[in-house]
Amino acid sequence: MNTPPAPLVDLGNLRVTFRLSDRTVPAVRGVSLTVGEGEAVGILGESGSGKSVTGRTLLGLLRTPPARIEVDHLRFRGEDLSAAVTRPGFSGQATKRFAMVFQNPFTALNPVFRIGTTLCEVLVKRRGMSRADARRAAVDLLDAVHISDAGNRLRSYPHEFSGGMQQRIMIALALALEPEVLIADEPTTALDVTVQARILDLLREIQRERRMGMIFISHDLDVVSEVVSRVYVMYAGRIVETGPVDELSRRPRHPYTQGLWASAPRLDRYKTRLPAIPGNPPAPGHAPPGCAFHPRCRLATDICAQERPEPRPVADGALVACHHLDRAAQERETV
Amino acid sequence: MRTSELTDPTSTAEGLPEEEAPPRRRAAVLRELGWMPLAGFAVVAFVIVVAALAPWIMPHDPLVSTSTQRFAGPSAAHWFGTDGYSRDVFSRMLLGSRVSIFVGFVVTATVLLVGGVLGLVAGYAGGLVDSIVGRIVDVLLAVPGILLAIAIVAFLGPGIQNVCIAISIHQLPAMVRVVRGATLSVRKRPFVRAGRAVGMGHTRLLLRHIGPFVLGVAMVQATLGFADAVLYEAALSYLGIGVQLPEPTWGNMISEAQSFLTRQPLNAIFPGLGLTLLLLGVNFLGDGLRDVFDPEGRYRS
Amino acid sequence: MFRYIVKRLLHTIPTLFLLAVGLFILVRVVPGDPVLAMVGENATPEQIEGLREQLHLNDPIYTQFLTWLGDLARGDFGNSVQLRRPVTDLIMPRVPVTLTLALLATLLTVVLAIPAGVVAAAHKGKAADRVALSASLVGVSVPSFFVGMMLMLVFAVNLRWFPTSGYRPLSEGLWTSLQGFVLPAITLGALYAAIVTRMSRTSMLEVLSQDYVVTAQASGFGRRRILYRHALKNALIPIVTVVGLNLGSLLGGSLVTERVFNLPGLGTLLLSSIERRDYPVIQAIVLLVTLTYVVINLIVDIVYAMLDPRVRYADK
Amino acid sequence: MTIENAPVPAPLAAAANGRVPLLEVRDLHKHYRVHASRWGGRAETLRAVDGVSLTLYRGETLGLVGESGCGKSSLANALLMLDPPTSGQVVFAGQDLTRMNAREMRRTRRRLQVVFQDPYSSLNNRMTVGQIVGEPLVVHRIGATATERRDRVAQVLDSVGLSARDARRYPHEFSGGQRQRIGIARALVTRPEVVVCDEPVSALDVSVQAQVLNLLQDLQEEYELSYLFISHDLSLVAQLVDRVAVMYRGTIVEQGDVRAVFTEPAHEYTRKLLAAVPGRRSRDRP
Repeated sequence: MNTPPAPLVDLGNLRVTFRLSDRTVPAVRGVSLTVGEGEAVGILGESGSGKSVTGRTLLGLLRTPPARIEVDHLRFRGEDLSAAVTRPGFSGQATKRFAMVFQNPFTALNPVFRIGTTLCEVLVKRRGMSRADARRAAVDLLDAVHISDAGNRLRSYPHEFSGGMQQRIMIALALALEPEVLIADEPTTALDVTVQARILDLLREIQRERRMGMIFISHDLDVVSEVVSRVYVMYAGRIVETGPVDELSRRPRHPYTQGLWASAPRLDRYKTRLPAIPGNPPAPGHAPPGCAFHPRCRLATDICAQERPEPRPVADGALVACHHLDRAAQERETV
Repeated sequence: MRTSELTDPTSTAEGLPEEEAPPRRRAAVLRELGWMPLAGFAVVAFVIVVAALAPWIMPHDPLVSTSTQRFAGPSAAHWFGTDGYSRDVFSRMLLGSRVSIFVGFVVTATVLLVGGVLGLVAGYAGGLVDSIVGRIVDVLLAVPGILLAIAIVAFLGPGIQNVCIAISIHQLPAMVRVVRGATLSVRKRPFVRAGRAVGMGHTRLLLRHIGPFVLGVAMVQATLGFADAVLYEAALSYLGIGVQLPEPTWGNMISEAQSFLTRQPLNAIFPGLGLTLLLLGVNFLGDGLRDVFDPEGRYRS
Repeated sequence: MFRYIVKRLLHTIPTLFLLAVGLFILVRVVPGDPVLAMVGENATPEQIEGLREQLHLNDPIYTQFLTWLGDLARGDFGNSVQLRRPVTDLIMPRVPVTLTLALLATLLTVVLAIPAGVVAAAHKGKAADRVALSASLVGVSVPSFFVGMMLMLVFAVNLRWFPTSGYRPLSEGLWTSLQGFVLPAITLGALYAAIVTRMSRTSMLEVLSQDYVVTAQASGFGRRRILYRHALKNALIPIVTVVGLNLGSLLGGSLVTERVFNLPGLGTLLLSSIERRDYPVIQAIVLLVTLTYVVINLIVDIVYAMLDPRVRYADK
Repeated sequence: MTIENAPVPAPLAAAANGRVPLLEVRDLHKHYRVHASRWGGRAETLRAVDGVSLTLYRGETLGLVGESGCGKSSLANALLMLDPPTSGQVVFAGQDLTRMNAREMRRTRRRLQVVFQDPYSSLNNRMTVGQIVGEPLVVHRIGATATERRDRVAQVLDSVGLSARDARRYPHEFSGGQRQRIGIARALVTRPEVVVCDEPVSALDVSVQAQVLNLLQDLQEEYELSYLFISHDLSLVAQLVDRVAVMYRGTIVEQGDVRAVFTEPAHEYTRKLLAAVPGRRSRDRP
């Protein structure tokens, strides 16, 4: 009867608001998530859903102001970081635990530094290694991300690598911090399919071997499901559904998730019409009241426009925020 | 106007990730600009009005002695005092402002017209036309700063007409470059390709689609060019190779006053402050325009 | 690298050639007879004919041009018409004055303006930024000859800290010589410092908005390290270019400053030659300064290419 | 390898039977000269499009897939004469576009239109939607009066799912998906026969992508269009096209009926592409 161990990351009710010159824009309106030891979770959402802002908050990359961060709690292995995350300068603390891989490797590496310089700087300054140790460690890191001839490649500049290779270097750079959680923000969106497949393999391999936590942010369920075991679906700054990836892909419960799955083109269907969700995802700051999805929802009733649905537990530790769960489940059966 | 586009750099700079940045509103841009361009505009407008009305509002004849006292300090009769020939400094400054404004407008209009057309054509046509224009620009740019203007005046001789020619030639390459650069970059924008794909002719593309985008950038450059022209005219006149005495300009007034700097420094200070104020006004205005038309500073020269 | 330099060199040759043609033509299109203008109204026909001979004006135009070019190539700029001395003798003693002035002003720019621009960018929107921006806006708006005169009035005439004008050669001692350059250097440097400050600020701000700055943040580096190591190196590449190019413009600007402080540099020689209509001297000074400027541009281009490791594919 | 000497799969041969070729690309080349580095270096020839032959039949959708840098965009630009090809022919309705003079080409553009990838920058955001969509009518002198043109704009806006009222608004007031509808309306207003769709939905959100794809399918019927649909997304292509051509390093390595190519790929590269599609390996969605 012992209590389960505290999760690696436990974030409760994150809200991020941007104060622009003429108005305030709520980008994240209440996100709670947990990442277990060695667990990979995905955040899935369309543009403007707040998924990237969530990732950047955890790394302390948002400038405050204009951003204002509020949380009910943020715990890292039980350690309380609730106050720290809302303050400027969190990145110093954050990067002892989190590291990030960005969407665009072409611009994320400093063009005037050799990649050896970039890697060694992190190892020397953040991990306190000697220059010689750092060099050896840098070679090991490049080996770990499967860049051959690592010793010589350290002397190259970023532009001398292909996009896929640059993303591998970014991953090596993230690993140099020995993070406990790797945050990958659309890490393969800028890459070709064949390159994407190899990078996804690499991320999965590294995450499993090192038993790291991982938060994988993407707009593509198929990509996410290659790497993670649990998914959070975001819409207009909130999480609308969460659950194990298999469950979620086989039995989506929220009408938005259902619609998203159905409207994604698939390789095994030819020359068909896609059941599209009408309307557009709201821009940040323009989310309708109640359930933000209601104007596009086929099940919406009056209550959806007035009252925000609370996340309710359904089978297998999945949560869904919808007023019409039963009808959604029924309709799914008949689809 | 770029401000409405999704990839507005100012929003991302404020910390919103690009894809989640909302478009910035035009009103917000204007508010951020603040009072500076307005103040600049007010100053420039004031000087223009004064220059236009100078012959009617001058209290004294600026060309002849109207006082019994040389180098007199400010007084009720002579607001800015008198100079070495006991002429009224205030009246001379009013008359001098006409030269500054005249040269400013003539040069700006010439450069905008000639440089704008050359830049637009070179940037749009490319190929041989671009090479020829580019070569001319290279040659003009090979002579540094004010030396080109001095050299041209040296050979053409002094006088307001030659000053205008010299300064226009000096400014031409910058305008051509800026307009050419803007044209090139607009020409590559997808909406221009879309226009070609729809079947538009060159004239329509240039006038309806490329021109309006380039015009903003050209106006910014022209405003800065106005300041430059005022400054160069003053400098040439100060050096004694521009507008010749006894016709007063702020530049040659300063030059004249320098010999008697210890005796009456105000004779140099008043025209100097006049120039500074006018130039500040134009630069304030230009800065404001630049923030609106070229927020990323891509076409600065 | 070598190939690039050669290519860049070859590119400047037509520019210089066209410039020489331009200068040659200018003298010949001067309103009125240049010879008359040079020797004055009261000259005898013999004098005029002599000068025509001396200037090879009786030869066919292309022969004149080729002769002139050939002389130039040998470093022979001809003789001053009025002073009856080789132009080279007139120019050479004045070069150090102009060069010293330009270099001192550049030094001032580098020492003051680059840090000012970087600090302003680092504190965008804050007090330091506003001060730097306002100062630079004033700097580009005040005519340099007026600045010079005011400096002279305050520091030379009233406070007597520096000489009002004149030039003391290095032989009279380094400090004595330098003292005479302080006010002119500040005068000349002010305008360019203003330009470089703005430029540095813009360049730094642009770099600070790049993704790799976020990467550095995500690596947990402090603000200082990000600013002065990661961002500065990128920002410096365009700044070095601007400073280099400004050194050339400073040569032009120094012509005016010399007049304010009555320094015996190329500028004062140029102005007095203009008054005397001494065309060979004018031609020589314009050519010399331009040549220097072109060489500086060349060096700046090469330095720029060396600083920036990125290989650019032919986008021209 | 070009289509002539590639093995023609049975379904293609059947499809070609009795159908009218509308747009034929014959042995098209597009070469660029590039310099190896900023230091000068020897100029090399980049064969972006290296001998491509394609046929688009009336009423069908032909897909062109490939990864970035394979030359598919160069091919689109070359066959639309936006960036004229180095050699080869583009025969549209019996006429060779590469031999046309500027005037003839401009007139032909009325029948050969394009939808661009980026719905943000492909619209001039200083013009109203009405001006943008109506401009091709003005250029091609279609419609005698302004009223007539306005009616035609309203009609085409209606068929892409916008309203006539939207004609007075500016592009920045619309979302990405709606802007792409404006782009489609502009392409359709002259009643073209062929529309080249260059990655038309890759900049859009998934939930909006489907709407635009469905719209393109509806419009194909309504306007009797033939599409050349260029994309990097194999799933999307499967959904939409009749036949597909796979492009790799400037050449077409395989083409044929989309189901045949995707289920039994003949070329090594096609197999590699299909294997890399995410979700294929770990997913078993119903």
